Amino acid sequence: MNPMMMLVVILLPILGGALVPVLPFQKRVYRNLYVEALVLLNSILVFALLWNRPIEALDVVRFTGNWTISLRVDGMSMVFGSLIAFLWPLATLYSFEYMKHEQREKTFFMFYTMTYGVTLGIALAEDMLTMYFFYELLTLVTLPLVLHTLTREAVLAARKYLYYSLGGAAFAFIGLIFTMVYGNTLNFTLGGVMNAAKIGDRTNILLLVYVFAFFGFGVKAAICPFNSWLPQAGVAPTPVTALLHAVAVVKAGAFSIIRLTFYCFGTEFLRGTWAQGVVMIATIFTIVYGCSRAVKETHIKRRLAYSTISNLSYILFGVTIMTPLGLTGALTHMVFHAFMKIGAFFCAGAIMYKTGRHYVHELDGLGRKMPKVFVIFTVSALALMGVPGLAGFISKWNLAQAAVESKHVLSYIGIGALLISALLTATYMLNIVVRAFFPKAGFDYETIADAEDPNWLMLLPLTVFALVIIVFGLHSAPVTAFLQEVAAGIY
Amino acid sequence: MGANLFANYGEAVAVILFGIGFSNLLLQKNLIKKIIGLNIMDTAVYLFLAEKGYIEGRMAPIVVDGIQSVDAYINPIPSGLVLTGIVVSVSVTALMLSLTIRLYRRYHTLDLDEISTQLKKEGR
Amino acid sequence: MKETVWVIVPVLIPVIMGIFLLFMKPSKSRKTLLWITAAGLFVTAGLVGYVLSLGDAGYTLFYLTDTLPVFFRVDSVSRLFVSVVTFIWICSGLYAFEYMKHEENNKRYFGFYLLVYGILVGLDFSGNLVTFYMFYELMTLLSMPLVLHNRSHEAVMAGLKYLFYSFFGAYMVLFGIYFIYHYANTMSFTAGGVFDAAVLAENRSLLLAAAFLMLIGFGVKAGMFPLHAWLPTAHPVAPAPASAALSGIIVKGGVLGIVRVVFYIFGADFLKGTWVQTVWMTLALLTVFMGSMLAFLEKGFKKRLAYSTVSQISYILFGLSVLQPVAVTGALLHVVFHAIIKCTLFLCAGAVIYQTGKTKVEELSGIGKQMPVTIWCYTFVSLALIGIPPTSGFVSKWYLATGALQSGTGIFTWLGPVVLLLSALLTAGYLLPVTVKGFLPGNDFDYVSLQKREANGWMLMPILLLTICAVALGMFPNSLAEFFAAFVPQLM
Amino acid sequence: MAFVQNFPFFSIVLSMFAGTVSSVLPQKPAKYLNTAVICIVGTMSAVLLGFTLQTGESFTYMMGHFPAPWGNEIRAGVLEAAMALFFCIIMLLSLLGGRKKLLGEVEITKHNLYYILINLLLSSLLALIYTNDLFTAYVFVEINTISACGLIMIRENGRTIEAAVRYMIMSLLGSGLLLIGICMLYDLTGHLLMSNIREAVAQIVAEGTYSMPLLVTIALISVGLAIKSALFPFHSWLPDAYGYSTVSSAAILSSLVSKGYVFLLIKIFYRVIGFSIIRESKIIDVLFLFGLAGIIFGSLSAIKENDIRRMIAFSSVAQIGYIYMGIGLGTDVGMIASVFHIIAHAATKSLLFVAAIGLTDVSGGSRKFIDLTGAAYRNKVAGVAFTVGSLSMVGVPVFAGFISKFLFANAAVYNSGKMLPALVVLSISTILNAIYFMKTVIRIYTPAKTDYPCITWKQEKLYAVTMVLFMILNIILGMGSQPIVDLIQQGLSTFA
Repeated sequence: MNPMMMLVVILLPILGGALVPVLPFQKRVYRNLYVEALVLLNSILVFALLWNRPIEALDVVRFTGNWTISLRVDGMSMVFGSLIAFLWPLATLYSFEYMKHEQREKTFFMFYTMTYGVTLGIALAEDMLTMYFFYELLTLVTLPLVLHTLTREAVLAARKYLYYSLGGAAFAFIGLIFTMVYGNTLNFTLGGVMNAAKIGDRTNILLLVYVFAFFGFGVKAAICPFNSWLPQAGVAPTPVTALLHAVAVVKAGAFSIIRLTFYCFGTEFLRGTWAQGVVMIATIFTIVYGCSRAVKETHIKRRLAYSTISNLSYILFGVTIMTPLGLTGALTHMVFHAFMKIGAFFCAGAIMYKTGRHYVHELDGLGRKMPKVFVIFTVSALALMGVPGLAGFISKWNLAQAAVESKHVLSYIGIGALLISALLTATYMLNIVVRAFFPKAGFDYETIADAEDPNWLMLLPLTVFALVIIVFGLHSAPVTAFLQEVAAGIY
Repeated sequence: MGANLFANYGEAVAVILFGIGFSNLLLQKNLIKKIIGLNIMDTAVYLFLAEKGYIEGRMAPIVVDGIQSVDAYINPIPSGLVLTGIVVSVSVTALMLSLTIRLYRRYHTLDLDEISTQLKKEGR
Repeated sequence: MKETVWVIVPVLIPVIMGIFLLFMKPSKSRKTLLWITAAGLFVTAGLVGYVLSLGDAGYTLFYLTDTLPVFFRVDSVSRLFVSVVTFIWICSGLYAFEYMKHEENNKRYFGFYLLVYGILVGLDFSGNLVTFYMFYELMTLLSMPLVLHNRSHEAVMAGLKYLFYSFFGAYMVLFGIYFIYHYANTMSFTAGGVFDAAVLAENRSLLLAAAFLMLIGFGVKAGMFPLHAWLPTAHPVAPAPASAALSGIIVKGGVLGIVRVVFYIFGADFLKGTWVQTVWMTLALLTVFMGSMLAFLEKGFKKRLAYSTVSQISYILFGLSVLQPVAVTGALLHVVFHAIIKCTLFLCAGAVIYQTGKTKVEELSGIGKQMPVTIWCYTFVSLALIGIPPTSGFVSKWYLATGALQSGTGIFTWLGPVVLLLSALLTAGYLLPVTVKGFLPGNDFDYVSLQKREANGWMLMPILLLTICAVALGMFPNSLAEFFAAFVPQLM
Repeated sequence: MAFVQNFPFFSIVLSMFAGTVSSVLPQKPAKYLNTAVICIVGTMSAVLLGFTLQTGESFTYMMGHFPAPWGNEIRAGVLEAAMALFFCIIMLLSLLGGRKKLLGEVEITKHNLYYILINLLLSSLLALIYTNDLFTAYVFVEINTISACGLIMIRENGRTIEAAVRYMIMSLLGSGLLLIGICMLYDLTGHLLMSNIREAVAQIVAEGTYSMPLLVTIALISVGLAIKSALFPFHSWLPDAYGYSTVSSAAILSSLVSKGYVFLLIKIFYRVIGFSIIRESKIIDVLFLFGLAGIIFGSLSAIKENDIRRMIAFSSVAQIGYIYMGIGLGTDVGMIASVFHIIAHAATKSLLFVAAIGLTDVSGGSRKFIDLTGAAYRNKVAGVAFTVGSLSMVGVPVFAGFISKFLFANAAVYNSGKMLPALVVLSISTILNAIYFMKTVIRIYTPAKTDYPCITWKQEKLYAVTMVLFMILNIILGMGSQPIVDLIQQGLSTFA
């Protein structure tokens, strides 16, 4: 397929999104149709692009020197790109319904659609610089979405989000510079581009820089201690929290870390160094920390946000094992967690939208009134806990296998952390489920008479996610196989 | 070292003067004193230049009775520099003084810190 | 082993029917509900019987990942457990028909009851560790609604406690599974273990740790000290038939897990004489003693029975931990007997509560006059549990004791039996008072006000049936004994 | 000798002459004259740039009839021409942007004086860029100072005068040091023409005599110029001077005047002392340290600031810090980065100042953040422009700031000793910049119920056009930086 397509799929949503406030739509419906059509078309293009992908790269802009903005499709891009392309149309569908009770829909959909393009940019970036470029852009286009409600908390959250992300990028930037200077090339190559001759005796500095860059990108992946922006960003409308702060943005962070670790510094260079120890400890700690905070949290979305924090660190943990298996595990969890968490978030959103309840202790008995939503929520909850037969089990399984196989003491501890967090996950997810389905005796359903399942716009995505979770849980072999090949660098 | 100092005492004096002037310009609160410091500083520089330019037992390169050999004259360039410098410093001093007058008219004081406190009071 | 899809049918049928019940319209009359339940129970029982008759059958359903089959296999242990399950489930199911009248939400109760039945069958038929784990988790999840059925605050709290303890255990198990998967040749249960001796020797300490974690993990379900606390909380709050099922069967899930891990994954020889075995034995004995002690001190009737479960299950665990054929036989016998006995006890307690609403032991004076049949049954099974010959409990304990004495496990050879005896005395101490008080309330008791409150047939029949089994199996244990003698030795 | 080679001299003289003329002109003609002059000078420098690029080397231009080493010389090369051109552009844009404001802030009778000062400033800047003679440099430094001071105080109020006085005092200290430095250099070498001094210095160093005096001289000169270009901690005068003078002055001062001094310093380092010798001396380490300190403290005090103009002014302190950090790295790459940052920062900072004024105007003239809430909706152009400027300052790709950040980081890596401090400070300062600039951006985009008037671009076409031009310039610098970098490289190579 023509390499230009890569540019097209990035620009189409950005420009099309920018048009949203400009175009004169008579009715809401027309605008929704336009947006949905745009997103859908783009997703189709993306899949077309990924399935028969152009081999050669595409140089878009020439910055200074030979540092260019250039795009290329490799295995990782296929994984992340297809994930995004699959989720976006569904999420958009959902947000049509949800955004009814929010103001300033036009601006929302404008940036929402633009974000699609930018995220694809990250997925398709051929080299570090390009990725960094889109990474910064991502921060900027998502800012208005966090800011959307323009309440005081929103502003504070947006500020924090901004400072954290830009600050992180600043440290990631150091990593970029070093790969530039000490690497043979800036293009991503599995196994790393570091040039031993150039490095000489500067190994330790380079490791330090790796740690800097790791945490720099880690900010977006909400690694402790840089995670506090994520729960706060929950003030954004649910589609944003669900798609961006459970999938696109945060996964972009994880994705960048994968790129950094496997495609720039290279695992041979890193494995067994103190740097690996440091980052691993950080991830393990975050896994546990996120969950325990989630248990304490009573606001549904914030609780889910904390759970996202810990789940992201599953991915990062898989990365820090720094073996192909580890990468496979990380990728599996990256994909599966996307579905589980977006499902959970959308359920939470549906609940808020329908009942206006935001706190866990307000959910008593809703299970009977909104059965579909809560069944789906239960599915994703169980999946997050890693109950066998659901997607979560598979990804955890792969991670744990990688950890066992790596024979690294820390990774054994990591397995422990995974399980502890699984237990905590059970604690904070199931207690919602139990509340909803088994309210205290003598609970009168009159108080929630108004509650009901939302309409198809919301239910369709939810159902799809639930199905995907179950299907992957029962029959994950093809996906895992593909991811293994990606991790092995076949694509 | 000491010998050197004594040998070209002129430069030594100039540098000391420069120091005095500099510290005055820097440390004095009173604007007028600052300006005086400025002038001392400049003067020190001229002294320095003059010292450089002057050579024992020669005269200014002014032709009265036919041109003599070059080594009869002193080096004229420093004197030129001094002149230029004087011009510059005069203009600068004038500017400073005018500013000072303005400030004094406004705030009836020559103390810069005092003035800034008053400005804070004005709160603009 | 022959592949046949029949293996999963008895798993699916009750699950489907259970789900059907759950989503059935509430308007449907209670009668239809009961009919469907009964149908579910008996059809499944029949299917189970058929599958057992097939002999060594197995079936691979599908693959979770390319290396993780969901695989069912019917072997001796499966046979043993599944028959116990079926028997108990039918009894307490029928009993529930009557009992559940004074509880609401029967639909949900019976729905989950059937679901759990299916899951248990699946658990017993699981052919490899992952499948087993899968059903184990499902069992926990689905049996929770039975615990918190009457949704009182304490019930819900108990349910959650049950849930989190079980998951804690489950995840310890999972930890082990991860390592096993990496080092073992296969995940499917093979008598005598699935490891190469070389691998075992190489990663000895690591695998021992894994084994230990898995023991503790399953021990949670089996109410083994130190993670037994959920059991006395969860069992009493459930409706009587549910607690009967829980105490009789669900806890055995943990036992089954331990059997599978020890004899079918690691192999007895690997654990023999290691620190793991020692710790395990100590914990078991500790639990035996502590359980009965607590039961002795407990006032609430059902809660007392729950504590007794704690101690009785640890008899079984002790028997297994000795890793000696006779003891293991004893343990497995005790699995059967304890299931029957404890089920009966709870059903009796249920009957008492149902008829008189009395839940404390000291309120029960004169109860024997009111509902003689129930209390007689109670007395008989109590004797069985204490282990008075010729009742069943005696047989199993005899095997356990002899096994322990022959095991040659240091001090445990004599310490084990001693503790067992001690706990037997305590058992007598906490079970018989009911009988004594019940029949001989003393002179100050007024016989005037008291009238017959005997439970009706639906409740009595299961109780009687179970009691008869409890006693009869004790008198004629040979058939069972032979059955065990057939396969227990190959486990070692 | 080609006719083009007269252009440097012409441009200097032309602007100076224009200054003297406009003293007798009324406001409007003065304005037009000034604009015309700037344009002409701009075009001349452009042509010159083309010429030098073509020939590829620099040339010296003898003033009067005395050849070196007596006469006075002008020297023009690629870099000089480029700088001149760029300075003209910035100056023009800043003036256009601030024109409306000027009417409000300076009474009409004084406008021609304002333009006198501008013209003088321009000429002095050009002289600083072109001159090949140290003493001439000194003289024009003073002229520069005086006219800058005039630009500050032309807006009549206490603040500005006080600021002007502080500014004068500081820069007089600076120029005093510079002067004595120059004199000592003359004493050491006996020359005033840069090229000749360079030979002499090389000789001295070769003989190894007078190493101490040479060091002192270098120190004096660099410190003098550092003070004049407001390197931390000599920046006390800066916030008031930039914060309260009329906007064009602020823009010009922050983006051109201080940069002129820095450029002179770079020139002295390369063409007078010789960069190799500088590298040996400990001076640049000191500059490096002060640069770092400046970056951090400048940003910190900017964060504390609650007045948008002063905030921008403080950020200038940080940016100057960047430039000195680049110089302090003591590598050619570092120097290239610094020169590029001179350009990038000049473009961005003037943009910010002018945009800020647009925002404050629609907020009742108040510069407090609280009043600025939602200003970006009231004046869209200014809002967008300010956002662009901020992003560039934070160093987001596609904007000028990113490239200079990029070049700095790149340069830092090549100096293993100073690598880590430089990089870490770079990152930290990015965060700090993000904090105070993005805070402002979010603030101005937060809608608020106010009765302030809205301004569409139609009402202020000139302003809008200027803003757009500024943004375009910024993005050009961000995207097509390669030619500029090459050009700087070439220029520096001809310096040495």
